[in-house]
Amino acid sequence: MSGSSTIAPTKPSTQERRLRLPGLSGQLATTLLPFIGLLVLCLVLFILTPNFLTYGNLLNVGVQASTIAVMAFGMTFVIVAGGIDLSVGSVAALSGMLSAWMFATADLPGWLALVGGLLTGLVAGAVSGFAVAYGRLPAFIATLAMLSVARGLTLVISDGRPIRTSPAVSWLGSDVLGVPVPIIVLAVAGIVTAVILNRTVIGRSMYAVGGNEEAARLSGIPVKRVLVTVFALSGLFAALAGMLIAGRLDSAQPQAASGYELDAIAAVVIGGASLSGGVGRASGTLVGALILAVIRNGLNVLGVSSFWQQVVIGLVIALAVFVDVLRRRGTRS
Amino acid sequence: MSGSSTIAPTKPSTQERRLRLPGLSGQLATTLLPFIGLLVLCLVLFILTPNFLTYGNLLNVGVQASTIAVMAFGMTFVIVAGGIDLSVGSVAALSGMLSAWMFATADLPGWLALVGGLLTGLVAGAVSGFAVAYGRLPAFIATLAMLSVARGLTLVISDGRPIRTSPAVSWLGSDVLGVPVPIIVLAVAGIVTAVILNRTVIGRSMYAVGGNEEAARLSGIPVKRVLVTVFALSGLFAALAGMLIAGRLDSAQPQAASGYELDAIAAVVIGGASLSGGVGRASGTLVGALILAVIRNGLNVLGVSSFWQQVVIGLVIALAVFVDVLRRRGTRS
Amino acid sequence: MTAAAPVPASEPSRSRTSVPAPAPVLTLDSVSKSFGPVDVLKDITVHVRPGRVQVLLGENGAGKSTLIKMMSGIYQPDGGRVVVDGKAVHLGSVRDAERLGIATIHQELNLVPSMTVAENVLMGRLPSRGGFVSRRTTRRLAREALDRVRLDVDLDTPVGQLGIARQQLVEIAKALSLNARVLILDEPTAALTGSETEVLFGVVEELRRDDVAMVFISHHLEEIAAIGDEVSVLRDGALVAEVPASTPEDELVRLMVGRDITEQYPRRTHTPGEEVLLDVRGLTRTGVLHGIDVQVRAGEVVGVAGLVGAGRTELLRAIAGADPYDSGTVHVDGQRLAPRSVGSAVAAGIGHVPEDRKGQGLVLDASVAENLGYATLAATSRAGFADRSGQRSRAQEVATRLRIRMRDVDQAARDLSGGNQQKIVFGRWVLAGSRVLLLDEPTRGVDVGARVEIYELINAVAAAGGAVLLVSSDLPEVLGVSDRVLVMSGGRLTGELPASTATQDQVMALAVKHADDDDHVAPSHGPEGSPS
Amino acid sequence: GTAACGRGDTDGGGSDEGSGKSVTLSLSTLNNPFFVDVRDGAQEAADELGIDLTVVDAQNDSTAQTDQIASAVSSGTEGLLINAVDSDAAAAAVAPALSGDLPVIGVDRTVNGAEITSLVSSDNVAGGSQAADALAKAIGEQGKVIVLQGQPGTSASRDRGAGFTEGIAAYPGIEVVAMQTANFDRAQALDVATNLLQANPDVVGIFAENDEMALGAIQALGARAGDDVHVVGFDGTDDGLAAVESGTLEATIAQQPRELGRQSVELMADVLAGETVDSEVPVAVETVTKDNVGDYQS
Ligand SMILES: Nc1ncnc2c1ncn2[C@@H]1O[C@H](COP(=O)(O)OP(=O)(O)OP(=O)(O)O)[C@@H](O)[C@H]1O
Ligand SMILES: Nc1ncnc2c1ncn2[C@@H]1O[C@H](COP(=O)(O)OP(=O)(O)OP(=O)(O)O)[C@@H](O)[C@H]1O
Ligand SMILES: [Mg+2]
Ligand SMILES: [Mg+2]
Repeated sequence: MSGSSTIAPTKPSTQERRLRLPGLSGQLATTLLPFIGLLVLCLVLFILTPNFLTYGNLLNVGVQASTIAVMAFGMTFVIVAGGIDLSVGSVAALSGMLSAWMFATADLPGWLALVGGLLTGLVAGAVSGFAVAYGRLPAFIATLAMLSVARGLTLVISDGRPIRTSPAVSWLGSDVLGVPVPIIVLAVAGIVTAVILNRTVIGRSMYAVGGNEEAARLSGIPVKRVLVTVFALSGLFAALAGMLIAGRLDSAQPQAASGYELDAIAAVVIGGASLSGGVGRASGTLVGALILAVIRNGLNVLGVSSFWQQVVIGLVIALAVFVDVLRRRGTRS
Repeated sequence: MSGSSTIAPTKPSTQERRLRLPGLSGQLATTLLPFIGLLVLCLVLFILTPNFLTYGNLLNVGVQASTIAVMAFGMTFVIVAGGIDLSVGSVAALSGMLSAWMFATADLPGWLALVGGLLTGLVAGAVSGFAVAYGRLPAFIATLAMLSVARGLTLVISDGRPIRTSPAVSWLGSDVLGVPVPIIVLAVAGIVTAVILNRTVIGRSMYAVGGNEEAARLSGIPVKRVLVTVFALSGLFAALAGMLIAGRLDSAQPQAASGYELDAIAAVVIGGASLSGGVGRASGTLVGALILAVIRNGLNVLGVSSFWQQVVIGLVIALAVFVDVLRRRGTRS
Repeated sequence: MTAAAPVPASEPSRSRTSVPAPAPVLTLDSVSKSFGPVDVLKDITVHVRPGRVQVLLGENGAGKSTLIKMMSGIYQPDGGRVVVDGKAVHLGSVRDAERLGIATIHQELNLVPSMTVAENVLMGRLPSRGGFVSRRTTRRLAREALDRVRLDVDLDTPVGQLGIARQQLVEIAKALSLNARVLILDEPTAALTGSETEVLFGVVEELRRDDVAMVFISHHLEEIAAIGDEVSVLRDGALVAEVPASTPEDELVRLMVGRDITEQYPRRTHTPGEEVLLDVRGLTRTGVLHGIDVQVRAGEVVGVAGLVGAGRTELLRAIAGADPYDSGTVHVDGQRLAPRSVGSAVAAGIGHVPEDRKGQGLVLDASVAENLGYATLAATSRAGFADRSGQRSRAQEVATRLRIRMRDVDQAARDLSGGNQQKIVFGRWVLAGSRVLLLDEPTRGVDVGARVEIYELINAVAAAGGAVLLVSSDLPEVLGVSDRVLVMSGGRLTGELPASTATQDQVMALAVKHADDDDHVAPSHGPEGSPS
Repeated sequence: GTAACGRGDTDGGGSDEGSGKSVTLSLSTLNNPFFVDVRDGAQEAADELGIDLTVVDAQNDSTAQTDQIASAVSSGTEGLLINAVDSDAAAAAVAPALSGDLPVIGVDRTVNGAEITSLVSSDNVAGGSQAADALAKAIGEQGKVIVLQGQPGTSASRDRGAGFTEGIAAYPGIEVVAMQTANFDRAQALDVATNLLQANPDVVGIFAENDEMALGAIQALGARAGDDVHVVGFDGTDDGLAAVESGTLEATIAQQPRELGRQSVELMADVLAGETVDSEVPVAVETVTKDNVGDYQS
């Protein structure tokens, strides 16, 4: 490199410098604005019914968001890596049920039943992941099959009846120093998700795999291992959500969490992730899950008829994402 | 530049020629082999229970496949164009219900109620399409919102109760010359789908949009119009499926077809389509829907317990797609 | 560019600049364009005249593609006017431009991989009656268009199964079949070898005779003299000069980069060692590769030449672990690599620049820094945590070294110009400090100045005892950079030449040899297979 | 907040003991005409008594029910009527109401493991047993029967199924040849019944765990319904009663859902007025056949 030294290294020109500022505020927007949307939603509800903004009701919303949020955190890994996981609801039910069964029928100690339940989810997720990574099944099919299998096994184990959970699981439904444990679990799960996605090698690899699988593979990223990991994580988080449900109800239900998969995916997408992979954040997912919980809670508190509730929920979901779309278009141009 | 061409123009080498043969037989395989898989499934069921392969039962399977198949045909358009439609089950219910309401409450003539129901689906689909094409909503979100809205409206209209259908709709549940009308509808819908996808300009545009939206746009294909069309078609086909359900039951049910969206998508994917768009065939979708119906019918006929049925269905879906994956890998290398 | 390209010298009979310039069909009148706060183009006027080839020249990121996108209706100018036939027009969409007879071959391929060649050629314009596609007319029109570029492939082949070069030809055929008055060619030759380039230029001459107006962009300066008429030189989004195409290359380079480039192919001072660093033996993949032996010594640069479809890409991919192979071995520094494992290849020090930067090289939504750092993500981590600040500063360093033109390393790769994207893919392995580079068309779309940078880097790797296997369709490049040249044809090695003495004719002779001799394909037969 | 109720017809509304109080009715689902009837009965009574009734629908999800009740309590409801999605899981759901000293009345299903004020219910297990008797009688205590099960894992399916199995065991001549789920859904019942009849052509009786599935089975049977094959349903919905009248449905076990809803609200009004009430209020479960169907149709 001799002759080239006459060339001055590329320096940012002034116009390029100017760019950096809006760039920063753009990033700010990505994280802040959906949150502002959430605040507006809360404000509207507060004006409509003062009962909404009470400490007690906000705790309610937090608790009610916790299940979907925890599932959605797990789903974020999968969606960032370009997949989808339809089995989270069923896996949550299976984990909760197997944990209760370990305690009630297999007489394991309570904490072991809790760990066993979590492992169940991890294994179920890893199985889906193997089917996707090594069996080359589309994620939609692999996890749809797991949805069916996990729900079936839940029914087989329980013989269709609820089973009482272990004290360790029930504890997840209680309060600690006035704060409901589900909210604490929610917070911890969110932080763990954010750290994994942002800071770890496997997390950054998820974005690469979701963004362009072939480019990731050719760069030496172990794509298959990443895929198995994301589904295993999703299963683990689903199991944790299953424990929360069982803990809050003091019993594992055979039909627990059915249909939750669509809510979890919706939370992730409302939070700004793209189903084509490579994009998504833990904070966005949290906001998405909170928006869903606030809508549900708000409609209950407002006393909207349950038939109309479904109509309104659909409209608000569409609106929330539409606002996000507008915002992005705004920051881009 | 005449004499300068010392170098021969690009020619395909023999290896490329050789490649073409498997290419042709590969196409044969794409249409034939899943069908063979279906035949094997039928044979297994026949060995397990002779009741399976009776004329009457095969008609049953056909009728039972018709609802999902018709929805799945509509879904094929959407998936080929790179989208997904979660609302088909709800739109089917809404169309059936609104049609019944038009007849029972608004006193419209029966055939008009039938047409009205179909238009309902078309409009609902077009609304989703507009949201996707012009509102830039992800298809998953737009149709998830429509799922919720359409189901809510169905409940509002019906007040949660079944409504009797018009005679024109009920006719869809009857037989013509010993052949059940649903099977005739299934066949016609399949042919229409195949013709649209293979022969028409809009059909070919769907493949282009699903295969590479940017390239389609730069080639002057009206991408937005194509997107609205595929969702409108999906809504129309869903409405037709809704009429079939209502016709067979002589009544429109508020909970009709809930959860069918996953079955319809599964049928399309089992039939060889890719959720990332650009790939899919009407014949594949038919086979996918038949495989699902045969599994369900077979498990009933075999008397498998309700709990285990779900486990088996999940495994068979995974297996069916896995065989397809293996086959493709086989023809490629 | 001193080496002669396989391009005919300009024919004396051509009109060129001898007659007064005809009135322009299309004019960009003082246009400017910005993305957000960045002014990409500033007050530029360009005329496109019938029967003339207007060349746009500039470094990577100078704004050439952005400029032509305003002619084809993809972008609308923020300031200034688009004038067609003397009237100011608004080109709101691709359709608008097509209606006015403006066709574009874009820098990036715009094909649908899953659809057939025929449908891709006529995409958006499938001949139809009553909404039904007329298949016979489709096939006929597609065949005609493909014949013009002498591309002889089965009309029913999915385009995704063709190599990049043939896809480029399909793209060209597609634009030609529009029978446009104005044809815009954005780096159409970047992915082509000399022979296809020649065919393309033949077509350009025909179009010139038919008074078609053309815009041409290329980083191969010798092509400008070969077919261009006038040259507009862009620098940093501003028009710095308008000169005739006959301007000497040195002068063009000076106008473009603002300095002289003395040596197009910088020579190395050291000689390769004896130790074989990359040792490939008997590599075979049924139908694709046939018993390939390649040895690259430490400090050596080996070029691989061949026609499109010779299997060069397949060879590199097999060595890099990207594709499986049926038999044979790959050793790096005496250590055998596991087949079909990119991970073990990267760990052994292999760096592979794939031929398709968008499809195989880049995560477009990720930042420049992320893209540069993928190969070192795991190696630089601690306890599973990525070394983000370290990665970022290393990426910054490499980006500066490669003169990647961007806002900052956090900009999304998608927003960079084509040549700068190519530099990212190369830079990944610079950052990783790879000892064995497998380069598949590493300078495609890269400007003259930056190309020298890449050659310097190749030399630096070799000087540090590395080994480089270079596939390029740019023959002067292969001859100018390599120590020796291997020639492939039909998946076999057909010969080896020392680069210092080899001529392009010798290489081409070897490149067509095998196909003619062993493959039982009559070379000069007309369109094979597909009737009608 | 002003509670906008599902039915906007709050026309009358006499001033009675519970007047002006706001009460929440948490239903397991409204996607089933039975519970729509419960709601209608409750709404009627509320309108008459001037009670501000808010109806929430848990969509058969215990967790959603827990969430909705928590929301209702924090928004200031004064009394809770709960139709539990699942009896065992409902204790947690009613906990916030009980800790706020609100009266809690179970509707149709009990709440296990919590001290609720009262329970207005009909006995599903007994109903299942009655269904067995009705079916046995119709087929002459002889022959093969099939059972269409509700959604696996729901208490209604469990209790009715258990009652039927228990009841049918008393008839040694009857054999249950198949039990399959149709998820309480009419369309699914049509398919499943068709398939089961294909596998077991000599079936003479069908018990469906709700009327919707019974009607689906009747559709599958076509002309054979009520003739060669006798069907017994459960719930006594409008469509079910109509089918009984026309003879295609042999019998249905009528729970009088309107009555359930009405009595629950009336009981709540009493509680809110400070009266003491019985801890269990039974609502008659009747076997409705062609003979007495007239008494049940509105
Ligand atoms: N959509 C966009 N958003 C932001 N910046 C963009 C966008 N498109 C182009 N740019 C910027 O505009 C500048 C000009 O890009 P353009 O593609 O026109 O360059 P080019 O001259 O064609 O370069 P090359 O020779 O590499 O193809 C680049 O700096 C690029 O980063
Ligand atoms: N999946 C595939 N199916 C069918 N043909 C293929 C496939 N992959 C590659 N080929 C063919 O194999 C041949 C070798 O590939 P390729 O063209 O990439 O070789 P190359 O020598 O690297 O040429 P270039 O890079 O100049 O295009 C090509 O003709 C290509 O069309
Ligand atoms: Mg460019
Ligand atoms: Mg190549």
